Amino acid sequence: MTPISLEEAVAMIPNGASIMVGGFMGVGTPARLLNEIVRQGKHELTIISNDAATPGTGVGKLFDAALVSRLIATHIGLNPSAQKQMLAKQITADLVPQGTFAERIRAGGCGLGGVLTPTGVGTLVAEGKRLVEVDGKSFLLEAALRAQFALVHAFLADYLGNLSYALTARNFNPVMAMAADTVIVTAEHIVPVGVIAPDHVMTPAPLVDYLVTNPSG
Amino acid sequence: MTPISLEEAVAMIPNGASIMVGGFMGVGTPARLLNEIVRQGKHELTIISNDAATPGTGVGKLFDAALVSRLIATHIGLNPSAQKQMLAKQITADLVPQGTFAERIRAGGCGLGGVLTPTGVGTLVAEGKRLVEVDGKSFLLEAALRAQFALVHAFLADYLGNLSYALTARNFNPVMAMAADTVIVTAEHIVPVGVIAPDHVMTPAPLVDYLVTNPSG
Amino acid sequence: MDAQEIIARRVARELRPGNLVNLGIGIPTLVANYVSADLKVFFQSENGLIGTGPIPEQGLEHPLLTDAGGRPISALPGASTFDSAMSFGLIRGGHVDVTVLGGLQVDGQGRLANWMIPGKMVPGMGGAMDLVAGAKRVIVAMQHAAKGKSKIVVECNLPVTSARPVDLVVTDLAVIGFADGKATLLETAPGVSVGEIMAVTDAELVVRESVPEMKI
Amino acid sequence: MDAQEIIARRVARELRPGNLVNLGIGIPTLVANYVSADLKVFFQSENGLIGTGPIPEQGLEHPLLTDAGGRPISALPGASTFDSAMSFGLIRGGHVDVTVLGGLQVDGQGRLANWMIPGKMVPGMGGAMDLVAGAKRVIVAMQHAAKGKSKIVVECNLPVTSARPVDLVVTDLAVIGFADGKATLLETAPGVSVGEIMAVTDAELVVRESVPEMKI
Repeated sequence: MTPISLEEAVAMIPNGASIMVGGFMGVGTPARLLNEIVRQGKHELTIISNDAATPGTGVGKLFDAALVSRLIATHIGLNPSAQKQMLAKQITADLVPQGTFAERIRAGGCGLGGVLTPTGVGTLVAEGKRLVEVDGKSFLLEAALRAQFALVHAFLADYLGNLSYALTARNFNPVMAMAADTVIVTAEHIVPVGVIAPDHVMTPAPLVDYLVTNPSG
Repeated sequence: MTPISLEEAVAMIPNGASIMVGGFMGVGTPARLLNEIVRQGKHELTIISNDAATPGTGVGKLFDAALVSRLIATHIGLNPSAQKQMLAKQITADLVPQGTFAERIRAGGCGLGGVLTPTGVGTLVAEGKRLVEVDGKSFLLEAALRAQFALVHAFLADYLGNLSYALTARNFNPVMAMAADTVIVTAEHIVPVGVIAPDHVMTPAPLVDYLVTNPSG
Repeated sequence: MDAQEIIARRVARELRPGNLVNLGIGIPTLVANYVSADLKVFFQSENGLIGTGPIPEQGLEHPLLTDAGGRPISALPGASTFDSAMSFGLIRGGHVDVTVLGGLQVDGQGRLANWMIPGKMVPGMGGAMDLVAGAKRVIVAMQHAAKGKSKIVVECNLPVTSARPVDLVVTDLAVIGFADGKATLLETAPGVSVGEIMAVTDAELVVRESVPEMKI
Repeated sequence: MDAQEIIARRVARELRPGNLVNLGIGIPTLVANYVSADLKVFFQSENGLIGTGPIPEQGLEHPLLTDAGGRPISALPGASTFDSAMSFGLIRGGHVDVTVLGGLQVDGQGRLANWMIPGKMVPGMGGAMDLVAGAKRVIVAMQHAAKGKSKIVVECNLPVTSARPVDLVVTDLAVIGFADGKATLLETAPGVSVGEIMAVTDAELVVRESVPEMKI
């Protein structure tokens, strides 16, 4: 893990990058990184995120600034601006069942070839996908999902990069921290090694590439 | 979750049952339940366990007493008695790569149709199994794994059945607690609700059917 | 008693001690108001919590403790948190005993449509498809008709949420089951006649000789 | 310096700062003895730990903190524990930078056999197949020959551990790479000639004009 400033962290991200963003309706989302992406005007992004939050919050700000060209998400109903951009075909949106979304990212991070899920069989979601029969039951083969970057928000990060999350802010952060080439983390608190007990580490340090230093003073 | 005595817990298990047993070389294994299975002489068991431990310890005692007719495991090299029974065809053994073993159990517990893994492609393990091509890469389709019973050992269990595990005693216990029709738990310590903080619960209470009461006094 | 309260009270009676229950947004959320704490039902919020409690007192909200809509909730003693892969492992793996979901349409075989209106409302399915595919029991809680049109239809013309039929539909007028693959009238709402129900039900409805009245 | 020490010291030089490393049993375990703490290498034990430390002082062992063989170990500051699905997610997902494994045979294309001798030793593969399939770099640490027979063979007659070739073989005599799909002699052990190595190597070995001596 390398400590990095907010500006340098975002400067690493090229236009057109694919980015996983942790959070669920803005809860547990790396808000400072998203703000900085807007400030630096990174554009034509592929965003992989549970939802589009709401205008003005979290990942929603990327839609306010029209920086997204492709979205993979489970639900964007609470962001009318993202919906509008989708219906106007300014962004391509793949809407994915939430459990499938979580599992596809986990598969990407765990080296699995895809996911065999009963979810979506017999629905629009199955269109164009392979059905695999196992013991007489049908499952959809859903592709593993990875990205160039994962932007992860932790509650605690220690000096080595071990992470823990709090309450419902955990959500997609741990699976995303395994499924990207470069993992950039913000944390509410950066703490000495040992503050997070070994049994309470939720993302082990070797998964973290960069930890954004907290504003000091 | 229902509290239960050791005797009654094991009495529920019929001869011929399939049983997942948590633990890794005897560490984090439900030793009291295994001892009681031997005492009650439950036999012709299908055991799903990472290893066969060593003679005289953990799941090894089931082999000492010749109670196992089928074994699904990853490694039995440290139990010569289990090896001998396998070579003499007294037990049928399916030897499974350890990551595949963990993932098959997880799939069984999470409602997935199987596992697509690169592990074992081009080896003896692939024999008789379906190969699935995804983006030009080959993956083995490994079946999801479930059992009638899971015997799980926790470090802490609270009065509702929430569990946490300590150090390397966690191993297969959390995935097994999701993959059996009936989940029976022993714990080193049974503690009031709240002692395990919400973020530190590793197996949520609704997954636990029976908690074996600790010896008192 | 208004329509929503009738539905929520009736659905609440389906929950059993110790059940793990996931409530969708809308009418399903109201069900929690009619479940006694003695029942020790566990409510799951699919964003990563078992043991959701009521909305916290003002000033006690925590920004990192919310429901799936991002609204502040509380956690009861014995609550547990987890990531999204685990949350949907619980759902897809059949560990959720009951899910209660809203509906746009349910057809004569029990198939539910509740996630999109083509060309109009395309919000994404969120967790709905996994819940219908994976929960042990699926209960739909919805108004029987909307703008005079039956929501219990012969065949869904909206995209279905799952090929799996739901187990029970509870409306302001009736309780309908699908045990043998056919819509069957199980109960009538207080003061509602079988004839009134038939009049606003498009799907073919099996009606047994005597249909009991809902207890709420 | 004995054969095992030569191998372990040479393998240790392959590890980079911050690497996540998984060591198999036997010679690979010895590698940790030659890795400076300054390198901040993380060692994983596949039974569920990152940050394994040395064997604890007598009386400080904890029965719930062991290596994959069930022997007591310690945990360094900053260690983390996890379940087996996560442990092998790390391995299969390419998060382990280097795995060092023992070998029975490695063939001319770099394929490793290290998990069974049909009819004789059938212990099960444990984590070996996942490690070879998933780690970013696979290094085999083994004696060059056993009972006078080369372990670097033309083709494995023992069942292979993975179709994926290993990256490097370090023996008491040589370092052999497989970068272009062919066994290539990269280094000779101190005082060992290329001719001596060729004499106990069954596989065809690409030998460049000048082969440097191992630094250990």
